[in-house]
Amino acid sequence: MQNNMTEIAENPSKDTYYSNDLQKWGAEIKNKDISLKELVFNETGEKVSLCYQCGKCTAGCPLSDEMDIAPNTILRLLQIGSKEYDRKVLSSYTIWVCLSCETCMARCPKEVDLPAITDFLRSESIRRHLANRKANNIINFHKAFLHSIRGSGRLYEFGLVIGYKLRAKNLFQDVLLAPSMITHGKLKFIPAKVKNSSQIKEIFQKTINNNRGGK
Amino acid sequence: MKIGYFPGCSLHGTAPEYEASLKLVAKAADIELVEIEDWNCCGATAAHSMNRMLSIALPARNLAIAEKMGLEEVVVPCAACYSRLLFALNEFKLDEKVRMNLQPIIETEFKGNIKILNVLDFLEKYVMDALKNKVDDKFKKKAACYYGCLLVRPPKLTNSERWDDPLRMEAILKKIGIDSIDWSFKTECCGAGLSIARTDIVGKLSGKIIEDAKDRGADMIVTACPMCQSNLDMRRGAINNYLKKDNNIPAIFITQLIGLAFGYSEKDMQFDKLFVPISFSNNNFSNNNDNLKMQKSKVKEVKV
Amino acid sequence: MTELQNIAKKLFDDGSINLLIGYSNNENGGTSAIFIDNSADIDKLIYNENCHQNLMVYFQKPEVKKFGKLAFVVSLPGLKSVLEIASENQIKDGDAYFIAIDKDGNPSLLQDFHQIEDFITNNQTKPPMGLLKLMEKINNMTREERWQYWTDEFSKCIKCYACRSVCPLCYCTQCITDINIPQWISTESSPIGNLDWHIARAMHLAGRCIGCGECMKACPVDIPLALLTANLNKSIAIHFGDEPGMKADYKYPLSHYKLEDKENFIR
Amino acid sequence: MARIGVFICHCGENIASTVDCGKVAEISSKIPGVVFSTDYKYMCSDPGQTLIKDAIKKYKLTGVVVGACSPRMHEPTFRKVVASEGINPFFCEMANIREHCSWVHPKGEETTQKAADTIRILVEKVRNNEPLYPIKVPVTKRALVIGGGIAGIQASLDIANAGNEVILIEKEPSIGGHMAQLSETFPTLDCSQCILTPRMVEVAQHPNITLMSYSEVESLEGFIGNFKATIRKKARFINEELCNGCGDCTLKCPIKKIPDEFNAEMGKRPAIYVPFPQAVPNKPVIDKDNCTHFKNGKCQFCKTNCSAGAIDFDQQDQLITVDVGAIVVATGFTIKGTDFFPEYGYGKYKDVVTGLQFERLLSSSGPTLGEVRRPSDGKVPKKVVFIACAGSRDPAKGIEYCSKICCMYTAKHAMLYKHKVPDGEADIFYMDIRAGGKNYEEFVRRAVEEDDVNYIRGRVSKVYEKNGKLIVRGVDTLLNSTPVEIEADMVVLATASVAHSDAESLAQKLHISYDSYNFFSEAHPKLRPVETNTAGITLAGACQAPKDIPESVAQASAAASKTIALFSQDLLTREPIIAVSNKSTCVGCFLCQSVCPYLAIEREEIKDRNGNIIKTVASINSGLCQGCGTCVAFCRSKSIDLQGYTNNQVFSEVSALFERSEEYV
Repeated sequence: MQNNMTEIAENPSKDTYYSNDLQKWGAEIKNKDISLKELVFNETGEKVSLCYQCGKCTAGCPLSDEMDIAPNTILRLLQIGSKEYDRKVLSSYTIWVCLSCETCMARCPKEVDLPAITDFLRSESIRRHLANRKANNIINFHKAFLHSIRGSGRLYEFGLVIGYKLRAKNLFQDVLLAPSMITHGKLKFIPAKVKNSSQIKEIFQKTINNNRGGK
Repeated sequence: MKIGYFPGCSLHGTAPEYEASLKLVAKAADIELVEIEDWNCCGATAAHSMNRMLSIALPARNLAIAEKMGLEEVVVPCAACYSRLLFALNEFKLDEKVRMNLQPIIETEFKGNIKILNVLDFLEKYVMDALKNKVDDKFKKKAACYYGCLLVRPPKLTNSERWDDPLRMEAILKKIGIDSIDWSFKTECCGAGLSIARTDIVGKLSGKIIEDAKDRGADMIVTACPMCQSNLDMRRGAINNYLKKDNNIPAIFITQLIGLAFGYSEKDMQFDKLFVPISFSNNNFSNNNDNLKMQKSKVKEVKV
Repeated sequence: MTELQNIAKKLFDDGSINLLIGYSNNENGGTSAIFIDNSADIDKLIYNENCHQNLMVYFQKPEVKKFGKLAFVVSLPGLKSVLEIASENQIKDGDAYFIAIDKDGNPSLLQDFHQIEDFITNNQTKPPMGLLKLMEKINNMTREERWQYWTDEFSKCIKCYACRSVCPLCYCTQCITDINIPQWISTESSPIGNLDWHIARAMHLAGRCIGCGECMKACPVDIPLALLTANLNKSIAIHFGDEPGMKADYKYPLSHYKLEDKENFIR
Repeated sequence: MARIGVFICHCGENIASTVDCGKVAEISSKIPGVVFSTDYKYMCSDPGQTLIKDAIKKYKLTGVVVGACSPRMHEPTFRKVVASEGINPFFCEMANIREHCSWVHPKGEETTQKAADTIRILVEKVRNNEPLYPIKVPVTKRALVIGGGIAGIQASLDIANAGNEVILIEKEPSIGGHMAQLSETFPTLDCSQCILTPRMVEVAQHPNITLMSYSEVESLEGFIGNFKATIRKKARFINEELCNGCGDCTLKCPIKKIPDEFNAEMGKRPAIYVPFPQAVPNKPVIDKDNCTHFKNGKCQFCKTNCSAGAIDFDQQDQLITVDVGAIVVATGFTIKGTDFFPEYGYGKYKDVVTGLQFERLLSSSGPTLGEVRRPSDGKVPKKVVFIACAGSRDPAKGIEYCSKICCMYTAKHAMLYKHKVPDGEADIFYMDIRAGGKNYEEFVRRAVEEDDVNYIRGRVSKVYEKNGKLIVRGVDTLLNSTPVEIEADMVVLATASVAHSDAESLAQKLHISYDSYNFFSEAHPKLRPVETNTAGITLAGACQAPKDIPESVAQASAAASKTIALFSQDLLTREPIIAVSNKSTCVGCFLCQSVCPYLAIEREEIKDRNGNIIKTVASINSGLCQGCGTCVAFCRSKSIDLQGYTNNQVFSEVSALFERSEEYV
């Protein structure tokens, strides 16, 4: 278990749990003629051609200076639709550091739903084993989070933090916050559980394994 | 009057004061909050980052249970949960594929008739009227109303009219005699989604928010989301680290203030749960030295 | 003397009217219209639940008009048709007296359109349940089933034009079906000719029909004709929110544009 | 018995490459009544026309069907041909086998068959045609120009200088429009008022022009050459004949703090005011809503101080009806507010202004007498950020189209600012620069190269205040999409140009069409760009779409020339395609009257020999009727017929469609 965890921590794309539908979609992915923008359209209904590159998304993005590719450039790369650029998009750090704060979408004069596109790009990035290594922490956190609710149906913060630390191999971050959280009654050691936990597991089973991630 | 209630993990975890204050406020307004039976986590950012259908199915199970319980409305105090539940409901209504596939996944019948209220909707609809004549001099403090992202965005989903400069919280606070400042960071992101994985980002984003509120003379930041509140309240280490100075401006839940207006004590409202202390019992903030010291020492330690 | 006869007598006595159209018993044990031109015949005047014919149909007949001062015994549908033809410039305030019968069978004398409007507002009745049920049944049919239903119904039509004759709103001196250059509607009772006629009739009454149901009662082969116009009225009310026969200055929704009219219903 | 000739045109290859014209002629020859049928390469050419004339003579034709292009194109040509042979021109019909067949269908048997069907239909129509004679109507040689901006002024002067009367109405107290508000104009930087005011004075003094300021169109009836317009002359509470324009009243008014419309609400004005010093007419107006006298009757300062005794508090709106022959609509545009852009802080921060407000700050007649000073504290801004497309090209929150003038005026603003504040900095956020006009591109380059204006390609996401500065958060998409934060002293929004809020109701009053943005529609985007679909009404300036000054002036002159051409005739010839009512079968329900868009249906009382009214029937005014046929469709008793398209003709056309028999094909 620990070994597996470590290996995945180093390269989350190798995590078969979130990409075991690869076989199912393998045929389609092999079909190199479908460009990422067409996939984006099929899966999210969003047309990247609507974007006229005004840059308002990037201008409003609270994290644009953390990103390796600016949000409007992501759309531009998708618009061009070459294999090289598609790969560049999927292996960008941008799609992972995005906070889903929806500012880009709310400000966009053409109402391009960039957050929805980003959500899809994330799952596609994992599916194609292209996720940016710099994003390992973020991906590990998401996985730890889902792992936590897959198990108990609800978020168990303490467990989440421990699980994440194991994945991220960064045991000491936040440890300083924990004692004061405990004294303020904000961290519990015993997980709250959903009674019908098998149903939650079913939901995970049926969605993660049967769905591409988009629409 | 009975209304459904979806606490979400935060209110049972990091934000017990939010739950306690909301429940007492509801009680004061003669509303019974009925917790959705056996509810599960909404999936949060993690679910929609990884799998869309999962991000719909998890909230939909809760909504389906609420419907089954005969509830017509459900209050979702956590803005993040609110957004996810609303998203799931909306996708269910608009996307035929979702409608067809959802039932077998959640194994519960779901019609999509339920109404979802965020905490501001709830306060406006059921509490505002009961707040008449609750103006109190002790509230002579300036509030910076902080909405964050998901109460207002995406505007099409939340139906918010003034999503870039909302005034709803201000209007509610006005009812209990609290004046609010006009500021620029009402709906900026606090960075909650990366709270654990990129604490430095949280420090920066939340730092800017706290700085502006402070600069414009706010005495406190009022929130309506446990994620926002916990970032602004608990992440002072990272925030002060970014701002390169200490800040003691508290971040409090709107329900805690309204609870006080209804006559509950600060203990009832669990003011002790706040990392950065605040008190309305005298005219000054109780600048608890111990607490400040703790904040400072933490800053140092994190720097190492 | 009944109250009704009293009112009629007074009208004759003070010279207000020359002709009164009302109901009397006929030889077959039923009721039919009676044309009274002097007070001597007033004792034949009756009113009971069998008196359903909409007597306003006689208003535009030249033989009636030549009498000049008129009075009509009318119940709710009759009064609605008065307002409807008023909105179509066929009757002016003061052209006739109306002895209105309320839902309890009590008569009262109405002289102007305002009184009629008030009477109608105060005496609203619901359409018969049977009719509504049938309408709902037909509306729930698929388009094909509906087509079949009406094709079957219309196949019974013998083109007697009784529906036209009893309708107070069919007052054209030249009916579309009487025109032969060009021959819009074929005169024989063929399937296509029948369909032509009933569609033309329904469309001409859309948004105007006041729902007296006389067409249906007069039909010798029992085609539920009133359903067509009732349903068209319903559509018009949904889109434009207006109902015929309620106001004398009714603006026919299909010919009057209002700024708030929906324009997106045509798809 | 009809003797009909059928002439099928190849239109070069246009028809012949898709339709077998010879076969169509052959099929047509078999239609009963057709005595001659042929095809020819160019029927509209001289030899083609001769061919028709010869056939009419030789075969004694009584009617002609030409299968060719759209009747819009050549119906007059062929009707003239037929008329020259002594046949009533309305016995000539055109079957459009080009637009309706060859251009829209592939080559093939079915297309040929459709062409043949089209011919057969028209043959049936001609068989039922009746002779019609053109209608002559007189022309009132007086024009109504609506709107006294630069377009309306230009059109009025042009029409008046040609010797015609003009009534110019303007809804504001003075003519001049937006141009009077501008500081200097691109690309020459000459002073807007200096070039405009002489024209305004010329209007006021022109013997042929009647100027009605503070007036609006109430309603319009009639048709080309014969309009009847009702104008509401709003009460200005000043006796204009007595007023000598001394301006004492405006100085004495105790109310002084009303936002000044002329200065785009940057300055203040009294309740009795002249909009600007060069106003024409130079007569004040009382703003009733803000006047103390009208509020509580307690003040009459203006009246007591008026030496001319011109103040008249009892003045009422007047309705004036005028007969005019043509109308030029030049109502201009307005600026879309920026309330829908809360992220730019307009209304919240005083130093975020619109382009028009900045224009007033630059203008020597403006509230700062031409010095650029920020509204909040009167300081000279050292850094100004201009945001282009603040509303335009933004389907989500603003408007979809490009407002066209903003690129140029923003360049001008930045340039003028730099001239006035040489040590200041000007940044312009833009998406594209649209400078397609004479010397426009050069002008923009001048701003960049000579005046050091900094263009940043990218959109601004948010403007907020911090420490007394406006922080403009944008992006530079030419620098790898780097976020940019500029600390500005002032922000100028190039807001969108939109139609007036009352444009839709004016269009409905005038019976002209308008587009989804409420701009008035031209009759044809290429070939009839100044005419509306309603004959006799033309458009000038930005009421049609955003336009700059040269374009507005050019269009105004074009509209004027259309009007002058109309006025050069004494009588107008109209096609007799009008509705007629059958008074014997009409029952007088007047449904037709309520649907007639031209108000052409009147009530006529039919009387017996003794003068008693038997009935009231519909009667159609042949001058007003435009032959649209709406009344025909509405008449239940079929008592109205449209000449040239009678029920019988249309019925026989439709019937002919069902009569395609094997032997023809």
